[in-house]
Amino acid sequence: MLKYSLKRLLWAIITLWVIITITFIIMKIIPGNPFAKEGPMPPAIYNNLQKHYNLDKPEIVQYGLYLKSLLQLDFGPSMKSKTLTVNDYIKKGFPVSLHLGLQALIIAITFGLILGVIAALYHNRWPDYLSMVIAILGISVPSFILATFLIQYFAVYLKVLPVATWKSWAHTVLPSISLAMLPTAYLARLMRSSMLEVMNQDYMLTAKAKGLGRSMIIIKHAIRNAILPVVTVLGITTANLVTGSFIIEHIFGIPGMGEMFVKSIFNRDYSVILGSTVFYSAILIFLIFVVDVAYTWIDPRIKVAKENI
Amino acid sequence: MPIQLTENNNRKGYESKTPLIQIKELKKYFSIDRHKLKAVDGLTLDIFPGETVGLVGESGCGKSTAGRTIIRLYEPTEGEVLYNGKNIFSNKHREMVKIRREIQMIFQDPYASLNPRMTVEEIIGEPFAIHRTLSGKKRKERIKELLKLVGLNPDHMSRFPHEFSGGQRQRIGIARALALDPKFIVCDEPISALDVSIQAQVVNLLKELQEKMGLTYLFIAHDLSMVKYISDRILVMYLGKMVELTDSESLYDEPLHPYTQALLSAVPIPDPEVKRERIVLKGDVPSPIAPPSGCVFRTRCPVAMEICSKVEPKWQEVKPGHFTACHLYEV
Amino acid sequence: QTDEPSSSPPKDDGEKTAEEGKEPEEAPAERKILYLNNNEEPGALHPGIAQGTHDSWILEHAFEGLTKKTPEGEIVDGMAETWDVSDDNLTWTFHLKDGILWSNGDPVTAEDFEYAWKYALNPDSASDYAYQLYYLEGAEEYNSSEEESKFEELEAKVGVKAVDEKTLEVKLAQPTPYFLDLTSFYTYYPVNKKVQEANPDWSHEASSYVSNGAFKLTEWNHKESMKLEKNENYYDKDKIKLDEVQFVIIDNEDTAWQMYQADELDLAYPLPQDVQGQLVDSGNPEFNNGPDFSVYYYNLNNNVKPFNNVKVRKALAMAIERNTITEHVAQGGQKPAFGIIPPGINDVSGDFQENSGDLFKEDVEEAKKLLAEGLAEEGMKKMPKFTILYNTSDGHKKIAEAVQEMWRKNLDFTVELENVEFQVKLDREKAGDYEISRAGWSGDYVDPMTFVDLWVTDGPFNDANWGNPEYDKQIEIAKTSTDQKVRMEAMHKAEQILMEGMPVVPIYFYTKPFMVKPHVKGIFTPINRYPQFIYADIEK
Amino acid sequence: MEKQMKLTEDMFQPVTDNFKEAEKISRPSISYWADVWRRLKTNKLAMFGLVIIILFLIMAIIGPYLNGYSYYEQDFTKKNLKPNAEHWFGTDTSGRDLFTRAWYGARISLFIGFMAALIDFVIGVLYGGISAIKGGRTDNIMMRIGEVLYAIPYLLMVILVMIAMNRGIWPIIIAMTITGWIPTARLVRGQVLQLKELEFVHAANAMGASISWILRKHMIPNTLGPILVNLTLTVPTAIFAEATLSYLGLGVQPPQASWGTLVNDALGSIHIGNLYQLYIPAILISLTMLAFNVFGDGLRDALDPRLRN
Amino acid sequence: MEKILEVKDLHVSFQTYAGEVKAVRGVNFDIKEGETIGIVGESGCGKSVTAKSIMKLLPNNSVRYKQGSIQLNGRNILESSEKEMQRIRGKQISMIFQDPMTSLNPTSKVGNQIIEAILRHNKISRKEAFNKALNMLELVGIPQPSKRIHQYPHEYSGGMRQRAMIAMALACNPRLLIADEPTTALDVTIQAQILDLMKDIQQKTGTSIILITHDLGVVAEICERVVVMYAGQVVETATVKDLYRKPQHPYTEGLLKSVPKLNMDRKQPLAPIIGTPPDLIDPPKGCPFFARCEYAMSICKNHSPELEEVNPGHFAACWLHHPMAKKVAGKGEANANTIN
Ligand SMILES: Nc1ncnc2c1ncn2[C@@H]1O[C@H](COP(=O)(O)OP(=O)(O)OP(=O)(O)O)[C@@H](O)[C@H]1O
Ligand SMILES: Nc1ncnc2c1ncn2[C@@H]1O[C@H](COP(=O)(O)OP(=O)(O)OP(=O)(O)O)[C@@H](O)[C@H]1O
Ligand SMILES: [Mg+2]
Ligand SMILES: [Mg+2]
Repeated sequence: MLKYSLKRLLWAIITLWVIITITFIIMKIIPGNPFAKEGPMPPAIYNNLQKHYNLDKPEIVQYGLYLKSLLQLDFGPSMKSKTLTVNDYIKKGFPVSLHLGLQALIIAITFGLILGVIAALYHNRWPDYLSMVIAILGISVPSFILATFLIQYFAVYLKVLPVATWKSWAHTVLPSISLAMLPTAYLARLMRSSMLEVMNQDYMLTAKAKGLGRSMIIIKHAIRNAILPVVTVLGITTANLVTGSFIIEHIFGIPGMGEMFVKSIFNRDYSVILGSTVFYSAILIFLIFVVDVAYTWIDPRIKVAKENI
Repeated sequence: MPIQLTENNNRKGYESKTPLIQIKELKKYFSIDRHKLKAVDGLTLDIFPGETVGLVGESGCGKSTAGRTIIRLYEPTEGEVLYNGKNIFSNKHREMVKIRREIQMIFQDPYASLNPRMTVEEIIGEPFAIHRTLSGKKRKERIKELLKLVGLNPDHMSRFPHEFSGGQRQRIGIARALALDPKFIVCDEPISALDVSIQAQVVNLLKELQEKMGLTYLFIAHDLSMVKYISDRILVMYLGKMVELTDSESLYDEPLHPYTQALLSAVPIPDPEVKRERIVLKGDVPSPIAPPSGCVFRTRCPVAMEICSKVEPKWQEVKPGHFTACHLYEV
Repeated sequence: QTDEPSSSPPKDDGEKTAEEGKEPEEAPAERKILYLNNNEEPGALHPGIAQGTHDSWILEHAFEGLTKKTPEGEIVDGMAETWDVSDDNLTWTFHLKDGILWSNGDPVTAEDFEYAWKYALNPDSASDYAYQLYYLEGAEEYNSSEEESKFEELEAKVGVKAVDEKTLEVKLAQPTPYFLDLTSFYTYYPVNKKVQEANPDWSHEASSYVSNGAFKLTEWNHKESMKLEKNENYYDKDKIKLDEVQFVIIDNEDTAWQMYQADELDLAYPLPQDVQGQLVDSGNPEFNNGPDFSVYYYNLNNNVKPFNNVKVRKALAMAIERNTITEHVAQGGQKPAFGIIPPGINDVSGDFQENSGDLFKEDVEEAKKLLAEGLAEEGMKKMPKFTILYNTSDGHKKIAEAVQEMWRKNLDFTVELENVEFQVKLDREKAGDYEISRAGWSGDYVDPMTFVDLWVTDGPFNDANWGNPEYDKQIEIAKTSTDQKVRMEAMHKAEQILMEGMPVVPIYFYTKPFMVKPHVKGIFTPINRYPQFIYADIEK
Repeated sequence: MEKQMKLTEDMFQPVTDNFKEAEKISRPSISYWADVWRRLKTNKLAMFGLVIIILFLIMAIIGPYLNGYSYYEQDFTKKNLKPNAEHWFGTDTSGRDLFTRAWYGARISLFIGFMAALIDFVIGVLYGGISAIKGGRTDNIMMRIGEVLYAIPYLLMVILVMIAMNRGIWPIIIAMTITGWIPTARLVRGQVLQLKELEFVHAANAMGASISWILRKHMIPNTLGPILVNLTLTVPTAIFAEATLSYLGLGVQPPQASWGTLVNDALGSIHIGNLYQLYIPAILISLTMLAFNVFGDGLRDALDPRLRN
Repeated sequence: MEKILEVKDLHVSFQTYAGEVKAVRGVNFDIKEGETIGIVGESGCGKSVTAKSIMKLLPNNSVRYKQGSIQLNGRNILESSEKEMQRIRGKQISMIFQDPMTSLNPTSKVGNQIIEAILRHNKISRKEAFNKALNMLELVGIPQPSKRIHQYPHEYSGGMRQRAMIAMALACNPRLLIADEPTTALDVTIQAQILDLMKDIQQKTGTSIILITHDLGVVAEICERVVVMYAGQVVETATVKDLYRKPQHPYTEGLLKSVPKLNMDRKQPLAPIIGTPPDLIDPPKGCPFFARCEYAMSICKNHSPELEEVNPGHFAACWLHHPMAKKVAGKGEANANTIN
């Protein structure tokens, strides 16, 4: 296990490096400049800014400097904010996004699984259709609409919840729901199909033959076997959720990290682009690793070492 | 340990003929979690034209692996297989495709080996399509012929495998194997999945075809009564190793190896009044990842001796044309 | 203490909403709190390196320059009690007030000003707005120096000097009639030298923040919220009624508007476009709409055929129905622009813009004729394919769509639209890689010069790549003369020349529509600033 | 009843022609696809989905011409009209006819949806299939590449594509598929890894079939079930991705309309009460989602051999 | 001895697209306490359906119990509710499924799967259940049970898995054990072990066993009575000895003949039964074996024979046993003689 983890770590570093390099190249190819500004920009000002952020150096040097500071876990300064460094962005934003993401994840897993299981149990009967309609609604309303509607109804009209910002638990309710909707629906669909698969397995019949009740069979035998694809998907989903969603954070004024991913790109804030990419990739790679380990835990037949993807 | 060879394990009376297939020291290891699983560990055998060699052994002892490696579905770990004197493993892809016309395989599970989403016509026509030999009307004619040959109604060409019974499916598989006029067919448990009456149908068919077309079979099974019936010679394997080889009569009349003896005694006889003394083997087949030291069978052998755990028995010709690897027969 | 997680505010906020948003009454001494929204996390709350509205709105309330503006827009004494100007209008001497203190109790000295201005000009500071100080002697040389070895020498030559604690002497490179206006701009604010030297990052957190204005920053949860509290050290503190100003940082007009509706905010600005449209005609007493010192226009790239042809340019300008755009698309009560200088600047007599009048007319028939002629002159049969470049935003998109449709209807050609990110648009404009681009300009100081300056030949913001020697001459006159009459006349002329050449197509003059709760009094809107709350009060 | 039957001697005469009936297969012969179609037909919900999809496709073609308005003509005197006899879906904030725009939008959205799905399908199947069949090192590296691609900021790549290709529908489709094929490829790979060990694939190998032959003739038909379901999810997902890109300003260029831009443009209507502007495209999107999902579910069931008899 | 289970005229059908699959069409048999009976027949003849009907484990949405009854201790199982069935399953009747690979839950430890069954039917603590499970594993001859009990199914070999299945089935001392092809997936040496084990356990616990198989050898080894099924019907029942000595139905005879004897001449072809069983969607009106029968008579085509006692305790459903058939045969062709 240890050896395996080390091997994975090595791969992770290589993968990260490739990701950084490609991102760096793309970033430099696309037009746009972090310092462009509406209004007069005398050359002196522009030069000073370039120099200040090392952008006057050849690109290969910039790349080297960046890698070097990365090795010291320093993501560098933001080119848009003179106050916060990229590390500050992450330090400040990640706990918030993590909180929101986990809350959404809990909602998504709970409801997704319940809906999926119910749908499979009542395959092609009304609970199946009902769960499908709920899931479809989840998928078919884009989160920016859903969020706006939720605010309008619960905060502006009913005034039972605050509109936006991130202050108390009440503030987290609407964004969590908006964020959870899509993964809930997705997990529900996924769970349904894998449950249908599992329900046809021979060992379900064995369990029934033992005289177990329906709910016992489902809890003890079906779910664990059906959850594997869900877990696979959860790796990427979790990575996406805990690193924040731009749209949700934008609408709810949440000081998370999602904004940084999108805005930095629009602003051509190079160090933030790279920083968020590295951070996201690291989390993604880590979670994929966790998923692989979880596989062995869920299904003892799967050997960690075989699953080296 | 190199296996002691006596004339390449040949059957008496065959010495003068040229073998169609010569298997030499064939080994196939799988690596699992950095362990070596020795699925086939040293197989040496000549197969002569027109002969049927039976390959028996418990489940998991490496029969299928042997069969598949011989036709190069797997790349071997070691050893060679000569087909008409040429090592097939050194062939390039192009030459291999040519050889694949002459060597065919019939698979264990008649349903699994037929693509459920192809019609019978497509399935039997697939070899022609891959090798671009026949096409259009001619192909259709040939498919019809083949269907008739294996006793199926040519009108059923446009049907799907799931519309056939088990025996019929196995016949489709046989028809496919025969499509390119092969010389050698590996039959990997072609009857195990079938029930008795259909087994008999298929075996009859195979024998009939052999007579008509001079086919050579490697017949893999674990049902000894059927193997005995169809084979000229029988090779018994245990845990990847050769255990005993002789012609089928002598194997049944005087099995030498304790494993063979147990195997034979375990075959249930469909006659309640014949009560045979059964040798029930203790324990399970050891894991091929960590085979026992010395003789691999010793952990279950009713007559194991001290030496068995230390020294691997030699492969030797105990009687003319009757080979075995057991310390009981070592001089 | 600002690093503390936001555990205390949530409570009262939660209750606030529960109480239908009435301002918290449980505050012991009836603290007067104003709830506001700043669109974005300030990039820097340091006067020297601040870079935009989101920073300046806070700075304007936390700092005070040598001068300040009254609600009526007059420039009055700020930190400086009095000032003298030399005859050649080049040397200004400011005398600071007595008893002016930093929020940490330090006295504000002339040195703090000198230090602050030189800090901004230091190339190492990489200040975006350092050019605002280029009016000083030697400032541009210092700021544009590339050799670090020369910094000290150049710095010494910059025309600002603390003669003593209370006296600041400023030498200008050339006479600048609107210099006094500039001294109220944030780049000219002082910085506490002691604090800065002890902790260069003092402006990063509220805990170390020191300012000299009416309010002090007491809480800054980055990207989340900010709190300003009344600065008890402020010399004019009696005029300050508010105890506290709480900012949330929300970059979404829709959400901000919803918060306003849910009584979580006292002031909503900017408003969603559709909402503006409804409010403009609604007579809602909470609705305010002040003038804005900005113009919305389209750049025509004069280097690209057929926009090099003045007739084509004019035709394009004349075929736009500005009323439709302001009434139905922008919907903020904006004023159609037939010139480039927005209303709100005093001429010698009256308003500059009013005196200019409409410098051209909308006339579809004429436009058609001009277009045909222009194209013929350029040897073209019809309008070639071209694109309007605009930065991604719904508002710009809708206007571009309307313009596209008007040109299609009136001039019978189809223009394409292309939106890109702001940074890209700016880059492409600079590189001349566009045909038509949307642009806007907000005056830095209240003088027509801040607008007409833009189109001098090869000027740094002349993205239209237009040039006219006569125009340049008028600008030169206006820049060097100290006689307001001469200056204004020159600038009127310049504007006429500009509209004659039509390198840019003005669309409208911005307004500043915002909503304020009725219990908030005393908000005022200087023409080139966000709504100011320095003298605001809450009356319930 | 046999007891009462009158038995005669000649009834006990031996017969010999009885064997003729031996090989008779009395089950009606029905081909795989006919069977799939038959099962699909009995699934009312799936048929409902199919009908909607077809209906929308037809409307996308003819809808924009039905009431004589164009999708771009603005008439500010008629802005924000509720649905009426003149304007069946009302007008938007610029006085454009929403019925025409909605179906014009359907054209773009559905095109994007179908094309994105198709491209995902082709690349995903090829990539995943080859990766799985080749196995070993090739597989490892191919999957890593996918991982890297997935981790590179999506928006950055979108922007890169838009720059490389100018704006238009194709860049959007490519932007959508640039990472969209990765999940499909992973799915196909998983399936093929399983199938690869099936006997009929070995059989084809034993006959000397090439990789492309095996992929074409054996893998694809047998993974079609999950792939098709995945595809039916991809279509609506792509429609949404376009909506989100529109939200970020990277969607189709005005005055063209897609459902995404329509929703986006109407977002402000939530404050001023012309909600129909939002509802109409939202309902169209939801219906499409629903249609594809129920159809996908039906197809899944119809293709699942275990559910067939 | 007391009959513990009596299946009377059982008809089971499945609703499918092609129509109704009449999988079981009037099956009668019974089993006494401590008895082992075998059900044999070709693939698809309805053996598993019969067995699953006894447990009521057939898929609810397509199965139809058309007719007949299954009496367990005098109670008709077919009329029991699902709740009652849950109490019967595992406790009164246990079942071992064909494929040990897929019949154990791969993600649950073997021990837990057995304990679960015990806890379901006994009011005992988990600790006691654990010990019981340990005992059971030991009983079925799993070496080192205290270690094995914590392992997952995939860590067991095929034979051990099947034994674990047996342990699970026997854990609650059921009065009846249904073993549906328990050794088909195993090779002969393991099969021999399992069969020995089953015999052994029956001796110890007195459980009745229904053994379903198509391997006549297996039946011969351990059964006392045999039920031969063909196309959803019972065509013959007898004691093992009688059946193998004197099969009274051409189908049984065919089955026996198609097995090669170890001492058989290799030149001589095997004697399979020609053709395949009829499709149960549209079963023939007459004797279902008619189309494959060597001795077919005209009556067989349209009239189905009844199961009748041919010899004491030996029942067969074949027109050949009708007095008239013997008469006809006696007159001329002698083909009917062969059967006796
Ligand atoms: N592709 C593979 N990878 C790893 N191990 C394998 C592979 N194929 C077979 N083995 C292992 O090799 C050994 C021999 O397997 P093989 O299939 O040849 O047995 P067999 O004699 O054909 O058994 P059966 O009678 O059950 O078909 C077994 O332990 C099996 O688990
Ligand atoms: N769920 C089902 N739906 C429809 N038909 C079914 C179902 N289960 C079984 N059948 C049909 O019922 C008939 C009897 O099946 P059964 O499983 O009892 O056969 P079996 O005698 O156990 O055969 P095998 O030896 O292959 O296990 C077959 O024709 C089968 O196709
Ligand atoms: Mg095998
Ligand atoms: Mg069965």
